[in-house]
Amino acid sequence: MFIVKYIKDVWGAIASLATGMKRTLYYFTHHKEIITQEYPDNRDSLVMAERFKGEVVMPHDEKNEHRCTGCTACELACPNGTIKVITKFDISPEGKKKKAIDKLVYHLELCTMCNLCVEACPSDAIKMAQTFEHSVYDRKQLTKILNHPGSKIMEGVE
Amino acid sequence: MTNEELKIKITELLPAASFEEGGEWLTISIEPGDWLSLAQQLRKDEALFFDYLFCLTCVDWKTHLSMVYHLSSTQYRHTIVVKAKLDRNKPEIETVSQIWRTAEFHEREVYEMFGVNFRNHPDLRLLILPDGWEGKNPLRKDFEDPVNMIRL
Amino acid sequence: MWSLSHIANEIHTWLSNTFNPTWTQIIEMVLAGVAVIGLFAALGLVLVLMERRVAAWIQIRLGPNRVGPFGLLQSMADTLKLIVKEGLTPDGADKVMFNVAPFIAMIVAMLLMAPIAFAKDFQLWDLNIGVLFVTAISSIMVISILMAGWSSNNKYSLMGAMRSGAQIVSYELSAGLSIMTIVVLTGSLQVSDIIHSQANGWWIFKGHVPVWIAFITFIIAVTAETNRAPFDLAEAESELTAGFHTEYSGMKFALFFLAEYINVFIVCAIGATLFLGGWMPLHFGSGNAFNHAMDYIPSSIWFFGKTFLLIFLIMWFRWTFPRLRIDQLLNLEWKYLLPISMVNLLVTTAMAILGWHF
Amino acid sequence: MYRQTEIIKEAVPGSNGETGEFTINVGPQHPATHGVLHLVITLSGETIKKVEPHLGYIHRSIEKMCESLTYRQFIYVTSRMDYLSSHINNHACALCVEKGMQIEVPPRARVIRVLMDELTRIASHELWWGAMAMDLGAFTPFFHAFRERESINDIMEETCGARLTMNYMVPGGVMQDIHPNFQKRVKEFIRLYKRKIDEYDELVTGNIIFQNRMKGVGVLTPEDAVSYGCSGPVTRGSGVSSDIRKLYPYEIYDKLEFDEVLETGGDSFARYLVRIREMQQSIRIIEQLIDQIPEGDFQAKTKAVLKLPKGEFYTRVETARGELGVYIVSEGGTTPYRIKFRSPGFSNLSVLDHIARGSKIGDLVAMMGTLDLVIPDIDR
Repeated sequence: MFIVKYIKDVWGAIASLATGMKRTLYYFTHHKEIITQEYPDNRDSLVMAERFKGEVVMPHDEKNEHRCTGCTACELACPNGTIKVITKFDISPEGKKKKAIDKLVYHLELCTMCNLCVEACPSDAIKMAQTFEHSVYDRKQLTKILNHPGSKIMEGVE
Repeated sequence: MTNEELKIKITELLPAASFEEGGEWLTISIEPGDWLSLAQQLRKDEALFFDYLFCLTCVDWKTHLSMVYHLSSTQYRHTIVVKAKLDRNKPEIETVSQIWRTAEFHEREVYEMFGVNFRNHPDLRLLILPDGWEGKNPLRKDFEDPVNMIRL
Repeated sequence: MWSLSHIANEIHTWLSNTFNPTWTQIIEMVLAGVAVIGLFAALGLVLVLMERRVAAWIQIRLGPNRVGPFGLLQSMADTLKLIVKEGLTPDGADKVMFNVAPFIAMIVAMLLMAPIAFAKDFQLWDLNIGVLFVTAISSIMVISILMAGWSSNNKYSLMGAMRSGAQIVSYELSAGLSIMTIVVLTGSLQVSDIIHSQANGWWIFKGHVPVWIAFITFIIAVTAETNRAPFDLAEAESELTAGFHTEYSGMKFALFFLAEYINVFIVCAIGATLFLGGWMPLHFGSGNAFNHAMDYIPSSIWFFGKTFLLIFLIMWFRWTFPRLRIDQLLNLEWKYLLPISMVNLLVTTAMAILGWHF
Repeated sequence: MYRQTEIIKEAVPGSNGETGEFTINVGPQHPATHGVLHLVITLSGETIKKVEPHLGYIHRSIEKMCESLTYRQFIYVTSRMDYLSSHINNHACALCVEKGMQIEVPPRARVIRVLMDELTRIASHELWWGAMAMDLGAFTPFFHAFRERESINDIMEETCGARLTMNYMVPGGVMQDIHPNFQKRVKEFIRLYKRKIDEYDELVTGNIIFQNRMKGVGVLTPEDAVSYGCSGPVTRGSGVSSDIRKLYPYEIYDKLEFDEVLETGGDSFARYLVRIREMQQSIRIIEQLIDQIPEGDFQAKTKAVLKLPKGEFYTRVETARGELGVYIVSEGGTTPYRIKFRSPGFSNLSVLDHIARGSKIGDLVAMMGTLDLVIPDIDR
């Protein structure tokens, strides 16, 4: 009958709306379900995943030595021209010329964190750091030189 | 149908067609003039029933352009590739947008990216490039954009 | 006692003793105006913050909590921002209409304050057609929306305004009819009479099913009339970007924004007055300890408590439901709400004549 | 000079006096387009007469870019096409290169890849669900969807090192082995998901307003769906079987038990249901695999410089939005000679004009929601 169907429609509609309202009321009253992270305040307790790809860094040991041989594998692997290896020739104590890096220029503003350079590196000289707060006021600051001033290649890395 | 059966069937439809070997699917090379009639038969023929044009593109071979159509049938699940060689200076081919509606957008894309003129296309305008685009077609091999293209 | 009516009387007595009657009248009018504007500002700030908090908790977020303690000053900061912002008038706009529209929205909202009883014997103007006054004035609201939409010279605005026009004109009917049920039961249009008729129990308890239906219809209709989700088709940001106030910015936008919240407050106040007994405390039976305990709560708290409960209900709707489509919106009114409320009014009339309520 | 100015010039006087029709620009900046899609709509009152998409606002010419990148490098660019199913895009490219090089992928890598694909699919559908509800005016589901999506992103971050554009696939396998916590975290996610899935029905699916907004809106017949080249949930909502995972199985999909979700309605509600049920099928696939990850290498031994033999290679995969085709033409060098991405969004968009005609402007939003348009995927 028309009237019965009409009333059923109205009742069904109200019931379906009430179900949704019950669910939102649940969340309104249960504040432990809140998932907001108050980001700049929780910086101290923030744990980044150890594999997080934030920027490329070159680890140096306490003697200010790195593992980079200047082979330009990372430069070739990079799809965006982010890395530029500038090499020089060191004269070793025996008088032999040896290729070494002068500067490893890294353009953070071009980097897409694809990890291909780290994969390509034969001597594990570079790795990804977990930093992510990269914003600066001047774009020039994003161009970084990865090897520290005065650093040398580690003994035994070929 | 297997590739062999398709080959026999298509040779019946279009004796001038030649076949390329080595691909995953049966690849047919045709002249641009034969395309519309072949397309209609491929779509209409009960045993072939190629109703799904899943890829339409063009390749710039520096000497010529070649249109590539990937066709499949939702009923029989067989797939073929049709290629048509176009003149690079004046590329023209008949549209298939009334047979497969998806071709309308894809042909507009090929039109602006490669400059292929689709005859009888209902709405052959620029789709992606801004209006009033003058200059070469971006996906051709001799396209140069000194401002926006970064060479590594 | 520190009730609102007591304070008002104190002020009146002091003024009467100090000035002559004409000056008393004028000063009292000015004071009332200042109080209304003050209430406006306070309500705007509170309701915006409340809306954001309700939304946040429903959406498993925290909501504003940085500006001031518990984010209480957040809406202050927003207001400051809106005041400082440049109020643009588009080039092709009808400048006079464009600039007048938000003020009309505001004036309408202010006028609606007049017959509302905020506490026991605390009312600006207890006119004998109070409820009719509210329904009549609230329909002027649509004119400001239409002016805003038309004068903006923006098609989104125009569509929003037209939608809003169709919507408000339709939903006036069922809002009016559901108000009529209470008027029929009370036998008076005066707000104070309606409240006093609920001294022995609110209409929502006394009136049985017809009043419940009228209450639901009323809530739906006023949600639509104030352009709140799920009936916010005039704004509908995913369809019309911002509807009729797309082109507004700065303080003119803020006035529209404020007017929306004030309207929500007013319709909820009307709803609380009609169905939930206004400032009447909750009473069961007569003369027992519970009723006495309830009487100790000041009447203004009762009024605002009920009003904010209804406001929460409307906010709860907004953050739960998707938006209707324009034809469904009109279908809902003309095919469901209007017939239901008409039949309901008939039933209520029969009930009132036969005295089937207590 | 540009198209846009012309439209505005023509559109300001607005209406054609005789028919009462007027044009309106939806986008390129509009809340419902979720990106820089520009639709020029011809309206008569509230009724849509014509929808004309204008594309190219974020066209980056990825196809041209890939012509100068090597076969290892070009995979990362494809994350930027359909950024919501970036894993699956990368997977398609890796598969195409492997097909050309005939690299045998170790079984462990295959399983990891499929697991990641399905997680990506769920994440993508979660975002779609929230965004679509938001288009219809319900804001709350968006945040509830993000709760589940974030836990997937956390899993991705732990194993792949990024949340959205991971670049985890390499030709021959995956870049790194899965994180030791991976299995535990995925199981936690499945538990969370199963607890919350009913809420989706309570909040959205069962809601009478939502159903009225969806049912009978944007009806697409099976014939039109195929003719317009639609794929993915759009065709499956019309009852056309089009799941590449079932029809042309790649990786290990032929050994897995899952159903191809089909609905016959063809309207927006059918497409909605397909996606909701697809999420459950993805959960089913993950449950089958999560304890069965075989031991072994995660990457096949490949040469440092990859050179595809001369020829043409085409792979089809099922992304969250439909069929993605990768067509590589190789001249035998280290870079592709020509590469074509057959993106699902481009074909799905072309059907919008067809299904939107005659419906209300509010329906257009619902249709765009259920077509699940991702603009970078359309523009490439």
